Amino acid sequence: MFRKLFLNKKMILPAIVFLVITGARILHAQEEAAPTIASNAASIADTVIAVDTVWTLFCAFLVFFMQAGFAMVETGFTRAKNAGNIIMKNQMDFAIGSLAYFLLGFGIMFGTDMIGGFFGWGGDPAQSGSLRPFTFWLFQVVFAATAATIVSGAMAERTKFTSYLIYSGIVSALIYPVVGHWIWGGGWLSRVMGGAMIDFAGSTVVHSVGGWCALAGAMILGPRIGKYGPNGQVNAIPGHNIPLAALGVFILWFGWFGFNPGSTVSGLAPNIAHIAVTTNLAAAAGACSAMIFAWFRFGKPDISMTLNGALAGLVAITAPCANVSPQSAIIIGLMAGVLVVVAVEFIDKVLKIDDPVGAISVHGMCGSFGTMCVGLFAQEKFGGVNGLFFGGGVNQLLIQLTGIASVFVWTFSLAFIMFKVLSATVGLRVTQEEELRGLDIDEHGCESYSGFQIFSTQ
Amino acid sequence: MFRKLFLNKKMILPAIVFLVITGARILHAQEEAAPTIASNAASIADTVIAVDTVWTLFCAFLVFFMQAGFAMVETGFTRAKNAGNIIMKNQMDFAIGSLAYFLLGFGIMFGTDMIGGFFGWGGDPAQSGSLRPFTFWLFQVVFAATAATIVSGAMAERTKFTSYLIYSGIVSALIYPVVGHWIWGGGWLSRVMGGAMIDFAGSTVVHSVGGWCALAGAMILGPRIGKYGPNGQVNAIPGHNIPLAALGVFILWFGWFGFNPGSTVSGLAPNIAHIAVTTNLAAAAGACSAMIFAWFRFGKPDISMTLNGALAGLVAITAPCANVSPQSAIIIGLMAGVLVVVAVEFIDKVLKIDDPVGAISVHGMCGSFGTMCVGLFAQEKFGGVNGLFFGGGVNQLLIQLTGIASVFVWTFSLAFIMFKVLSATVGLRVTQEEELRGLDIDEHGCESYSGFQIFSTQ
Amino acid sequence: MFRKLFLNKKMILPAIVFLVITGARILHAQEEAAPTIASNAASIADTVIAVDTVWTLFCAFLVFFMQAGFAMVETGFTRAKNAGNIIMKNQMDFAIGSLAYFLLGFGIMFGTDMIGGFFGWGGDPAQSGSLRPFTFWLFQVVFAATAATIVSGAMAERTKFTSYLIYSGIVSALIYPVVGHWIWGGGWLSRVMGGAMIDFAGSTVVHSVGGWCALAGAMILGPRIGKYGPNGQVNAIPGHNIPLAALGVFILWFGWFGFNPGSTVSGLAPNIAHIAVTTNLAAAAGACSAMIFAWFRFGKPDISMTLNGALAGLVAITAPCANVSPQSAIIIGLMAGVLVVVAVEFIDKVLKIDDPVGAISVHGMCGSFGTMCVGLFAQEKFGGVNGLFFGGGVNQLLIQLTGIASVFVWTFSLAFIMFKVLSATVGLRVTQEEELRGLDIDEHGCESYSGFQIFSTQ
Amino acid sequence: MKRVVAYIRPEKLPDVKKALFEAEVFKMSVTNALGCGQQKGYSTTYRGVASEVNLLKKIRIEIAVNDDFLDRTVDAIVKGAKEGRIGDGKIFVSPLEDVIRIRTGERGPAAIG
Amino acid sequence: MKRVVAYIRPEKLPDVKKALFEAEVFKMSVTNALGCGQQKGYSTTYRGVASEVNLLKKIRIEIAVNDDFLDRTVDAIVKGAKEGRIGDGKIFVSPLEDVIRIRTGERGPAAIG
Amino acid sequence: MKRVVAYIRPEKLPDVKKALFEAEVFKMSVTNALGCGQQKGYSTTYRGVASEVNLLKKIRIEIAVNDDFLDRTVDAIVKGAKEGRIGDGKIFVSPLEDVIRIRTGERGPAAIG
Ligand SMILES: Nc1ncnc2c1ncn2[C@@H]1O[C@H](COP(=O)(O)OP(=O)(O)O)[C@@H](O)[C@H]1O
Ligand SMILES: Nc1ncnc2c1ncn2[C@@H]1O[C@H](COP(=O)(O)OP(=O)(O)O)[C@@H](O)[C@H]1O
Ligand SMILES: Nc1ncnc2c1ncn2[C@@H]1O[C@H](COP(=O)(O)OP(=O)(O)O)[C@@H](O)[C@H]1O
Repeated sequence: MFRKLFLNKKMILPAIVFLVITGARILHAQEEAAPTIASNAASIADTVIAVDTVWTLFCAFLVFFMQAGFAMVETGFTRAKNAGNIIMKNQMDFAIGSLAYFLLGFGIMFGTDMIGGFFGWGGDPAQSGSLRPFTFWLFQVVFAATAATIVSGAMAERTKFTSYLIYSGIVSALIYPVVGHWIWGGGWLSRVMGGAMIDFAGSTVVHSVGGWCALAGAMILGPRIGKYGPNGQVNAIPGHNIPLAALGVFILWFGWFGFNPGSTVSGLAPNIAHIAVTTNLAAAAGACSAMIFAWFRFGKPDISMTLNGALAGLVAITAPCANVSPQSAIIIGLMAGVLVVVAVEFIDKVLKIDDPVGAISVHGMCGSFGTMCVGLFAQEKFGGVNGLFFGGGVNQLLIQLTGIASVFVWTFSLAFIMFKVLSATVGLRVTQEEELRGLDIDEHGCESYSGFQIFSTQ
Repeated sequence: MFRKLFLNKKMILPAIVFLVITGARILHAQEEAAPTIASNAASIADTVIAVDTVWTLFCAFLVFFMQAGFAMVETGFTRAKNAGNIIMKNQMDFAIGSLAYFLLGFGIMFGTDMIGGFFGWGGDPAQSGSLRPFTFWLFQVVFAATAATIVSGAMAERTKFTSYLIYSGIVSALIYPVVGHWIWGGGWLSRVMGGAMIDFAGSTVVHSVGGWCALAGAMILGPRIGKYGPNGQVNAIPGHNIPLAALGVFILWFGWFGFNPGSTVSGLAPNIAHIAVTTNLAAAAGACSAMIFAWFRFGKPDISMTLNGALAGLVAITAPCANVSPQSAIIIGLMAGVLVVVAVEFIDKVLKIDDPVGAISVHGMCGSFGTMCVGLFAQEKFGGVNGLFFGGGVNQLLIQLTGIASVFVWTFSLAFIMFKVLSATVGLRVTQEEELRGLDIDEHGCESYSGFQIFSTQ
Repeated sequence: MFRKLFLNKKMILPAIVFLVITGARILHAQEEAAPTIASNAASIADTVIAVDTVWTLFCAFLVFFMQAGFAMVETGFTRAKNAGNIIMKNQMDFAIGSLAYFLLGFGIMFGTDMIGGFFGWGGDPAQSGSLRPFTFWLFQVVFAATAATIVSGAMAERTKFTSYLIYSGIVSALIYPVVGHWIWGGGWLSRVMGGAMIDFAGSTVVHSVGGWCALAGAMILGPRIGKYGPNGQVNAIPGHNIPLAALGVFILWFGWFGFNPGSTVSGLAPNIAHIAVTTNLAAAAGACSAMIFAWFRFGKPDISMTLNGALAGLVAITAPCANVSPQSAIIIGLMAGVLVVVAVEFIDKVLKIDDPVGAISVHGMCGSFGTMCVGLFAQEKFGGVNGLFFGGGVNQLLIQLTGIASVFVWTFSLAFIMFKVLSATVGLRVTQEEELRGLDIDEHGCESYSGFQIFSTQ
Repeated sequence: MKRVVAYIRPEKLPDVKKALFEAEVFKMSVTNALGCGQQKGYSTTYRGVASEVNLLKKIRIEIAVNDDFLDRTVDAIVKGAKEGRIGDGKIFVSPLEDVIRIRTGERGPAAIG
Repeated sequence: MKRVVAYIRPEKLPDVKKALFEAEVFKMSVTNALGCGQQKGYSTTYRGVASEVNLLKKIRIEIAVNDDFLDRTVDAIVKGAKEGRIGDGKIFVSPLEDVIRIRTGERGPAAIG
Repeated sequence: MKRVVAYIRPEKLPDVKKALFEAEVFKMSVTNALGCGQQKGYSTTYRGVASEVNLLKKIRIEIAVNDDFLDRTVDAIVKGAKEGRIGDGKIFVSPLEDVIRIRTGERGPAAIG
């Protein structure tokens, strides 16, 4: 449309209408003989909004692309016979989540505050602060979808497709938006104990919400057939496509450059590069420490643990990314990398909860850990408060812990009830026969790798 | 080059020459003591151009990346023995298309109007309106390549490689640019029946051109061996890598955020986020409705149909994305999702045209459908006219239908003649032996999955 | 954080602190009654910095994503039994490289010049010229990581994991930064023979450094078992996943749009689109000429050579991208495409150096070739000097050749010593048994394609 | 009882199955195999290096039959698999001493079907 | 000596291996196969086209045993593989004339284990 | 006629093929298999959980030969496959009653080559 503008001056294009209404000031400044101080100021303001909008949109696009990353990680870490099913779940939770968040979720998250900060009501998706209409919604919907999609990995290879679809709608329309309202939408956690919980880009809001839903789901579902032996021994069920999983991790890392720096919702924010750097260093550190720690624990540098380590660093830095120094980011990443290995083993071997991709450890545990780190490593000079290690005392830490705990209670309880109800009604788990044969055949009537010889002894 | 600028002040860099010539106003504003209103206005104008250029380039990069999406979708939906061949076709149509569109296509599309709007001549690729030189060409070439690459999917698994290369050049140098001229380059469809055809980002210009070429090609080629039984029964030839196909769809969806919002060719356009949101909602709705409709029709939620559904939503919203409300986008997406399932069945079972990836249905049918929707759902308040459903009468609808029909006639006829000529000269189809053994071995002397055991019973 | 700003005006957010300190001018301009010429100029300057920062960051993200491209290309072109290992190497060289370049490398590359331009010392990663703090570091680290990751492909399928980790640290902390200092950090090659070496985006700095390290490594390692027969015959060891390799090439091509145009480090640079276009055309031309030349040489259009051809074009245009015309870019690409095929054959069949992915040819040879092309094809009107073909005489060509040669000597020598030392201490190569069984099992205790039937006769 | 093993062209599997079903042989086991015989292979070039591939994809069918079914089984395979060109394949017949149906424990000729 | 070939359900392989180990049969070779028998397959729809899949994934186990090991081998396989449902599989026993251990050149019954 | 089945190390396939060609045995069928024998497997850890893999990749070669070719076939396989280490594999020889060339319908010893 616009592209023709300069090629065919005679044409009166609908696009021009827009320009006349809102974009005109700039053109005027260019075309007319006498710009004034005021017209310049107006043009500048308009340009600033454009830069903020362009930045926010691009970051939103990158965050959208994380859906592909999750899909690849989850597919790669599970078995070939369920590959199509997990792909479908990843695509559909975004599709359903988009619609649910448009129709309901956004309103709850950013609407007028109700019942003392508990939830919002009536937010309009077009409402975008000083950004262009709908910019903010797009940025938010990709976050909501991230929270939703985390769960599919933990519940992979045994969950009924229909139940998963229902779950997707509920989490995007209700569970996530309420937490979002508490912390980002002006709810009670944004004004608590004389301060505000700091969760810059969503270690808690997004990741731990996903992680705790995953925990509830995986607990209620029970382990995959063959995961735990009759005498309690733990069996490995290796993923079928490590290169695909690694591609997924690279895509996620790439997308995280939208996730964290984009959470400024402003290209003029002076700290966007700072955030990108803390994000990158934490991921790098997480990969290193997870690799080394796994090497030490299991004798070999485990690939899937190292990949998880990078994600652990990313999840952990998500809350503190704007408030800590790059050096602190490295430390946070290093700790997250170790934590994720410990957490995976603990959940798998002690709790005996079967989480095929480590979603609970990566997103739930490391998300909470990262949120806590704000209370430890934050430095006032980056624009917030000082954390415990920088002389700020324990107040912020307590706020953070309050936030972590409340989000856990809300999310886990609701998710638990939801999955129990689904289990009792639609049914949450496929039959044993279907699980053995693979969900691709029974749920979707197809094979994901038609023609390939695949050993399916598990 | 530039990066050294601030590190080594003494160096005289070639880059500086640029700055002096065109970028200087800004630096002046900063360095000199006395900015004036005029210098400020000039700096603002320069910044605005930069923002528009940055936006357009990034969107162009995303659209480029769609090539990877198409390659993955088409590879995933066909058989392993032809995977390398389809990859090659996807890479080479972009490579050849880039050169052909540089040397010829752009000139035809955006050059001076000839014979009353039928084609253009002499457009210079550097010419970029108010954008920086070459910006516009880059944005256009990735669109041209999209149109070209659509065809490879429909003609997959049996087309001679040489013929495909020739086809690529012709479509990028001639068939596509002419249509582009009609609608975007100031040709006759941009001033017809007292109005202008509205095809904001190319449901018709790009997608249906690709779709109708695909239709002509698939018709002339005939079905793959084994696709239709001797008594007319229809056989399924499943794709070999659903996760790869799904990755492709995610990449395409991601790239579409460049395709549609980028078509403003301006980061200051106030509706870029609006467009991103209509795009996203239509895709989500298309996936949902295709899944539900396929579930209902075939008893199971078919994965490949659902993936096609998302693409159908994206293709359909491409024309109306800037002129309709998000709510209308959802409706358009829902309808496109159903349409694509019906169309795939119709083309496969009734017309008995073998289109392995559904390109004709997704791009041809849904592209035309989406273009028509402008005439139904457009709303004046978004900057264009009112469509039929919003009180605007049938005029715009008739313009749209005229456009759809003329593009069909032009594209299908030319493509038909081209493929017939290719068929009679170079030969369009590989031998039966080659087709059975796979095009990878016979056309390229290689195997795509060396070492993997692959059953090749089809 | 910022996102709440406009939703809950009462909240005092940490973010505001930032705004007050640095971003305030803009807001003031909007909110206050009387903007002045000076306040407008300040706002413009701030916006310009923001645009440059946003541009540079996005390009950096794209370059980061090239890591995924390298990982996929290298995985696809090697055997299934080593897929996890190569993935690990690609991930870990980025992780370790990030930390090493943060702690040491950046300081050497961009610090105060020492010993007459040989290396730098003490550069601070936050230092970013006129960009926001840390922007420049992020852009640089992804370049450093590109150089590092090139090597893994050439040394694939037989290198000990531990040694590779050590190598990664050394190249990112020392070998690369020194070269970077010479050419980009104000070192001796930036003021030599009355001019400066021109390597706009790093054909030499990045690619040939990677290529020459790869050469040293592959020479010392020796060929894979079975690559050369007892009587010197050359055997093919086909890659296991061509679609993945092709995806990698598409990702690299996509990332290159950040690599080259982003090297302006400025969104206001008037030539960003020009650079994107030369980049694209050279890649397209490289793919075409490599395909045609391989067709002619080997009788069939070899897929992996064509993919290499596109990369060859990209590598070759990286140095001259800003200084040559699009037409010259096509010629450079065409030559690079032929060169890469010749080089691959030469290295493989004459030198008998086993480079599974062609890294030495693509990055070392074509990188040097492209750097030389600046001396031939540069045109003053694009902001630099005139090359030989445009009447500028041989001076620039000689400077370029001096640069190419010095970088070769430095890089190859250091890498040679380093790999020799590693070989004598930690050991550079896995045992024959491990190599036969695959590095995935022996180095990482896992299989990359669990369940798939894979023939491992090599 | 006999064990019949046939190596056929992959793309002939549907036809062979159909021919077997028509001959009322409903049970079989199929594996994929690489075969080397009179049929010339093909040559590939990977990155400029040529290599001869003379192991071609084949399908291996294994069928246990009672003696009275032997001929029609062999005939059915021939009917389904024959193209008259080199590479059509071979059928091997060898003695089978016992068959056990795992589900029921049945043994001998009764268990075969 | 006998050659025992069994087709079993893939997911039963671990159980069968365990049962064989308990019966002191430590050697075997395993291939995957597609089987067609009494067990009904399943139907898939791909892009709206239905197709019947009646070749189901099976595991083929091949074990060479000395005559005195035959019964316990067969029993162990049955024990490990039996679910009592259609599709459990079959065991085929045929004569084996000679065995050669490649490493040592040993022949006959001594080479089998 | 005899049916010779050999299980060998995958990486020995080219050598075995060469040895067979030298012994003028040009026909064979190859499958991949997993073997379990004296050769110890390896252990993997996936996400912290160790597991023993004792099914190792092997190549299965099946050759039908006339009686007078038996010895040189066996010798050629041994020659090509022997490394002298555990895991070298086994050769099994069993009777073959009939061979049919699908292309021509030829039967018996004449059809084998
Ligand atoms: N003596 C044999 N032993 C084992 N397999 C054989 C033998 N002869 C043929 N085959 C198998 O049969 C396939 C077809 O054999 P070939 O000689 O090419 O065909 P034809 O018998 O039609 O001339 C071979 O690829 C191989 O798998
Ligand atoms: N006569 C036979 N020849 C070859 N394979 C057979 C034969 N009968 C059964 N099989 C194999 O055994 C598998 C199980 O057979 P099926 O008849 O389904 O089970 P059951 O014997 O328990 O009824 C089949 O899928 C096939 O692989
Ligand atoms: N009795 C047997 N039955 C079936 N396959 C066997 C038997 N013995 C050995 N094999 C096959 O031969 C391979 C090598 O056997 P192994 O005992 O490890 O070697 P070696 O004979 O050199 O000691 C095994 O992996 C298995 O595939």
